[in-house]
Amino acid sequence: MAEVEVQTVKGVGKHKKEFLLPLLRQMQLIRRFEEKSAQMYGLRKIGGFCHLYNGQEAVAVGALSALDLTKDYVLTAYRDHGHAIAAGMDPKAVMAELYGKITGCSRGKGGSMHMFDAQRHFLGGNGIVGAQIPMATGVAFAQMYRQQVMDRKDTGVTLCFFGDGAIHQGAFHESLNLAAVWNLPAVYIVENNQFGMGTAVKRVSAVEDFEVKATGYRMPGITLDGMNVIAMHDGIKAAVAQVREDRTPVLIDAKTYRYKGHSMSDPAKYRSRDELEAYQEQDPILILKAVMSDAGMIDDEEYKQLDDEIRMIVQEAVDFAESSDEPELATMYEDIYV
Amino acid sequence: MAEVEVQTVKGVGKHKKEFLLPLLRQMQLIRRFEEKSAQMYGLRKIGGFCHLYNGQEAVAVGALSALDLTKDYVLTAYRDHGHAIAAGMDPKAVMAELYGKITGCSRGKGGSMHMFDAQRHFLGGNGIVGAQIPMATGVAFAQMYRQQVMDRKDTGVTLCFFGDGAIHQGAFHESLNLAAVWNLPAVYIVENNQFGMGTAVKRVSAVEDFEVKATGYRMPGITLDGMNVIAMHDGIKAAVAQVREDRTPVLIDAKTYRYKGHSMSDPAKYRSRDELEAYQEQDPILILKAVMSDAGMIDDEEYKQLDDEIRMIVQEAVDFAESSDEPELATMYEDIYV
Amino acid sequence: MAEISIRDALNQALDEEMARDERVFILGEEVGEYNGAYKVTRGLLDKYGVPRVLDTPIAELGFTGLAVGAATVGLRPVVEWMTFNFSLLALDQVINNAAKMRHMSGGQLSVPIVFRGPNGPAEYLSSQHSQALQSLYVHVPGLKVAAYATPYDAKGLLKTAIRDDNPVVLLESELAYAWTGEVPDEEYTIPLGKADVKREGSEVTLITYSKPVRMVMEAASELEKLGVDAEVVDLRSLRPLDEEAIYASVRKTNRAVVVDESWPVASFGSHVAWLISRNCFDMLDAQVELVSSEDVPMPYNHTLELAVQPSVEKIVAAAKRVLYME
Amino acid sequence: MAEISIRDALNQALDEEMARDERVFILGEEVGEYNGAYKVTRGLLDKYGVPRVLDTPIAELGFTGLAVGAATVGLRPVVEWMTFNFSLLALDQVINNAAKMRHMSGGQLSVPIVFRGPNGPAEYLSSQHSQALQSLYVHVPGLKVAAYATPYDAKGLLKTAIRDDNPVVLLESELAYAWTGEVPDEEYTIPLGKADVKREGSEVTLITYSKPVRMVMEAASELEKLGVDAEVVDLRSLRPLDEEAIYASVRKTNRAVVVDESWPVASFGSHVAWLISRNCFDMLDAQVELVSSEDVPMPYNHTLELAVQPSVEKIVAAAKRVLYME
Ligand SMILES: Cc1ncc(C[n+]2csc(CCOP(=O)(O)OP(=O)(O)O)c2C)c(N)n1
Ligand SMILES: Cc1ncc(C[n+]2csc(CCOP(=O)(O)OP(=O)(O)O)c2C)c(N)n1
Ligand SMILES: [Mg+2]
Ligand SMILES: [Mg+2]
Repeated sequence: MAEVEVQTVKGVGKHKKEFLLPLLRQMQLIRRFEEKSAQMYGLRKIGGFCHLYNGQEAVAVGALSALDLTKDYVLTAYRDHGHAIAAGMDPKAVMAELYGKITGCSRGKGGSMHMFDAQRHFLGGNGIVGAQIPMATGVAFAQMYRQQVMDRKDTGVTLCFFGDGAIHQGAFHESLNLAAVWNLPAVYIVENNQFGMGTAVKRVSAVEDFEVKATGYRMPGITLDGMNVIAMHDGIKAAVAQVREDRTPVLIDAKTYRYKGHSMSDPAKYRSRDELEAYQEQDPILILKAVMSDAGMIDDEEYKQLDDEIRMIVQEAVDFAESSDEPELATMYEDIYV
Repeated sequence: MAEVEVQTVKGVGKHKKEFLLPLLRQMQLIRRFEEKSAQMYGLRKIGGFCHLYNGQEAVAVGALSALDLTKDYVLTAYRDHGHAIAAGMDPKAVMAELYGKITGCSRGKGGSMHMFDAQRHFLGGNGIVGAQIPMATGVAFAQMYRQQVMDRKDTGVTLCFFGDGAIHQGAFHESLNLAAVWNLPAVYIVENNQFGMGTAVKRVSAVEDFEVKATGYRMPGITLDGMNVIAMHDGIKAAVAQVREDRTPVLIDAKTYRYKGHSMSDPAKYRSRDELEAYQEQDPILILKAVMSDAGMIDDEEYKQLDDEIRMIVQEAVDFAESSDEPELATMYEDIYV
Repeated sequence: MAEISIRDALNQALDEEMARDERVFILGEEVGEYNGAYKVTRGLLDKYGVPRVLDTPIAELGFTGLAVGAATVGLRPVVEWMTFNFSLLALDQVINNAAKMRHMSGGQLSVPIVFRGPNGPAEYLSSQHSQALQSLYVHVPGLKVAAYATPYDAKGLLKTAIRDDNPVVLLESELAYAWTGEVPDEEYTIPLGKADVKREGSEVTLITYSKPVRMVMEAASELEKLGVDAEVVDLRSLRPLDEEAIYASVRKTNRAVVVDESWPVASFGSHVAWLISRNCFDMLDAQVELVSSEDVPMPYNHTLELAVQPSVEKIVAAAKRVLYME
Repeated sequence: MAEISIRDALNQALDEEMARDERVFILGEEVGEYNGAYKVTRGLLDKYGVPRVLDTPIAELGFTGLAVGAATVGLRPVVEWMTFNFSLLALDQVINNAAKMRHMSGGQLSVPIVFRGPNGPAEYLSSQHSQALQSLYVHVPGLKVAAYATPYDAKGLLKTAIRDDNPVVLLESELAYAWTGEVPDEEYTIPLGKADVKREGSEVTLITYSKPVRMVMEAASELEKLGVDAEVVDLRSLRPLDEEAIYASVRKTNRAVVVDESWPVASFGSHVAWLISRNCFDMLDAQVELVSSEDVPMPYNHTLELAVQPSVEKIVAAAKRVLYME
């Protein structure tokens, strides 16, 4: 079988502290936010399916830091807290949504799986595996259309995240062909965290490295180290630049790992402690902290300070959610038709 | 883009007259049957969508001659008269079905798009583009299952035909992955006649040669000359032997051409006369006749005699259909539940 | 007023709306170079070019979802499904995305999109190609659904649907595309949610929509010959539904027959029949009858295929039942 | 008799039928190594191994269609959809292939297959994950549809469905899997098409099926406190439908309330309400009421999500309306 090369980066690469610190901050914010989500779920403040992002932070943060969200767009699946925060959404609005409060970004209608921020070009948060792929292709289509028909200087691209489980959906196949045929500026990113619920990739997939699928759609395929935020950023940055320029799509396989169960109700017995620990040793936050520290960009004190700030932000999000109002009953008839 | 090698055969290859004459006969029968179908459609004896097979005869005849239909199965789409006849169905039952008579193979319920012969392992005749692909995968699954669970010496394979238009359906993608993961004895054959209705392959497909898609499913991909019945037979024979042995699937791109419009109502203005004529010069029947004649296996007189016989068979089919009864009204409630 | 076909009325509506708003575009199988499987989009590719008219691969889920995505960021797609039979492949994108995006985003997104194409039985097509699938769509909050049986209604409703900021499903009929009727020269639209009384009458209300309208009008003429004065209500809009128009008619006639070419069970037709039964309970002089297709898949044989569907005879018979005429 | 949960009753049914017939196999997402998302298939992979229990990729259209194909050549698949919400992706294979293969082949093929999984609202899941989609299935001739609210019914109906030579859709409920009840030790089956009177009464008929059965029983108790003697009919089988059982009850009570957690429009519930309205016209002392979900997508917020669904209060109120008690 095709052997793929996983693009990664050693050290801090060409980056400066001013650039890397915000990445560290965002990953740390997502991590702490998710820890708090788990805690609040345990206290039954949050209900339903709640899919945490711990371990995968480098993917969303690395990728979204390569975008310009005044013109680019992002869509993802139900494991969306991390992307929402990486897109710059206020943790308050995200936490309030988890609480189902009227101050939540989706007015308490969406919950964990359906974070949205239209202004920040963050279009969800889709609960049907693979269903965001055609939609994202349509957003990229609109970017092509605007450029061609409305004569705007729209050079935006659309990032579409989905899991290794989603790749076997017909929606993936139909979308990639459409994107290739119509030259759409779409960046398809498989967050290959090795499992779809309890199912390891190799048990349900003819191939384990998804970049090989790109050939079937006359597209470049790239494999990135999804545990390394710098590798993710650099890889997506290059891909986005190419797509912005050429207006043709690309498929990216980001190798990553999720630390928690699939959702809050999954004890994740289908994998070994050893496997989990091996990945935790290459934790995206630890890696970035280590290389920054090696490069003299951060020390333990600064990191602690940053973490303290972040804990405060997360606590404020909880306080906000706690003190927010429940939606009125009449809102059940709202937000259906324009 | 990937350059593919189209496997073909010059001359009669290693074959004898006893083998080739029946192939010629079947192709000729299909051709004459379709000519008659068109004529009867013109006389309004047949209605609805009626998709003729003229030009593609080598694909069905070459492929099915490589099977053992006591254990193998065949499924195809709505352009199914040719496959039905190549599977050994009585032209009478096929013509009566076109007439909607109770003596039709599907009791007048199915019509042109839904020929079935369960005993001959010919499972239709599907009108939804691509919908036979998962079903055929399931038939191949049953063959694997019988072998593994029911301890039968079932070494059957399943042939699934579909058009170049069907390949962009999610059903194709989902099925091929399943067949690869579960090691199913399925032979997927794209009848690549260059058009899906009025749409040329390249207008809607990222790639023009479909064997390149096989890699994404860890499957062999083979391209065959679908205008040459010997090449089709030899290619499918080899593929089937391999699948019978290895119990793993294969994808075949058979390059062919349809002479008529998509269905009876299509004037086919989307292609040039020149293009059509160029293909008609490599007509599958003419090619086989020519190489057989070069090899001294047939002369004009024998061919004429064969054609006369076939015309008679086709006329008998029409007579049968004409003289058959309409289904009784009460049959509308039949054939729904067992 | 010009006398034109439904096909041309739809074509005019598309043309006018595309000219009016550059965000409107059309996509579907064969809508471009082939001018549409049923020629509804004739000439539009020539006039507007790619990407305003797009031939798609045969990938209903993909191109429907693509259109939903494009709509969420401001375009106004018109999706042509070659027939509704194939739309089942796209249903997830319609029900789970188009109908719910606004809701799940707490009102942030809207999905201004039209899904249209021929629905319901055609001729000699057997069971996969001859299905009236509106009940599946009308069931779903978040969608609007409308249907037409005259060129006037077709043009006015399609224009309105394109301008609507919600997903609208429009039911057409292959066999009705050639039907002709008068259409004004000046621009007009028809609001969604307004039924149209196609024939006034006082003794029995016949309620229908889409292609059966014509058959119901014929049945009304037959009933007239029997001395019965029937009112024909063409719903035009299934969701939102003009309940008031239905009840106003039933208040007058005290008897109702619903005609719907769907299968009967859990159909839009049986729903309307229940609405009347419930909301006009004290006014009804007879049970509400439903004339639907038989509860069977469509056979290919033409005699059977006609026997399976509603007919003038069946409608007249149902009217007679509610009039206690037999 | 043992007291077991619906989950375990289903598990027993699967186990017994797999032991009885080697053609029976189970496929779906997480049904194997994970023992089922809702643990209905617990232990079966260990006991029967691959390929009798198969974890599928997330490819509903593909694996559903695969099962349909396998059924046409003699296997007897049990397809688990992780939830019915995802089955929309597979609908084409169910409606166009499973329901029609026998018909299109003039009776040559049969499709002995079961489609099952949780349907209807669960908790805190928002609108894509909390839909009661039975109306889409029950609409379609060629399918059978059944539902259960007790372990006894669950086991008996699932066993029957597996032995049936037609495609059968079985509606389960995530929130009801843990409900317990008595199940005989000896083997039994329950025929499809037979309703069950879960509570006898004489003054009003409450008709329902699936998870709402329990709520309707509570409503009947509430009504008893108000001096009203309600009969509860659990349909169990939606297609075929035991119309006679419904009419027999309504003949007795002259009043009916249908309770269905579907959306109201073109729903199975409104269909049953119309059937009663039509076929019991002369017997009804009041309009037939329908208690359905509100006609809105399901919100995440729990208070709203409960308010959207049928409730004991709403059922009691509807019963009072048909009894003219307010
Ligand atoms: C169409 C569909 N089928 C099944 C599910 C249930 N489900 C939710 S998440 C999931 C696994 C998805 O795995 P993957 O795509 O790898 O994403 P990850 O959870 O690993 O981020 C499944 C099967 C669903 N939501 N949608
Ligand atoms: C799902 C679906 N979409 C659309 C159609 C309408 N349709 C029938 S045949 C066809 C073209 C198919 O082309 P191809 O697969 O190349 O087969 P060919 O007709 O060339 O044999 C289309 C679009 C259909 N039957 N099913
Ligand atoms: Mg995953
Ligand atoms: Mg073709």
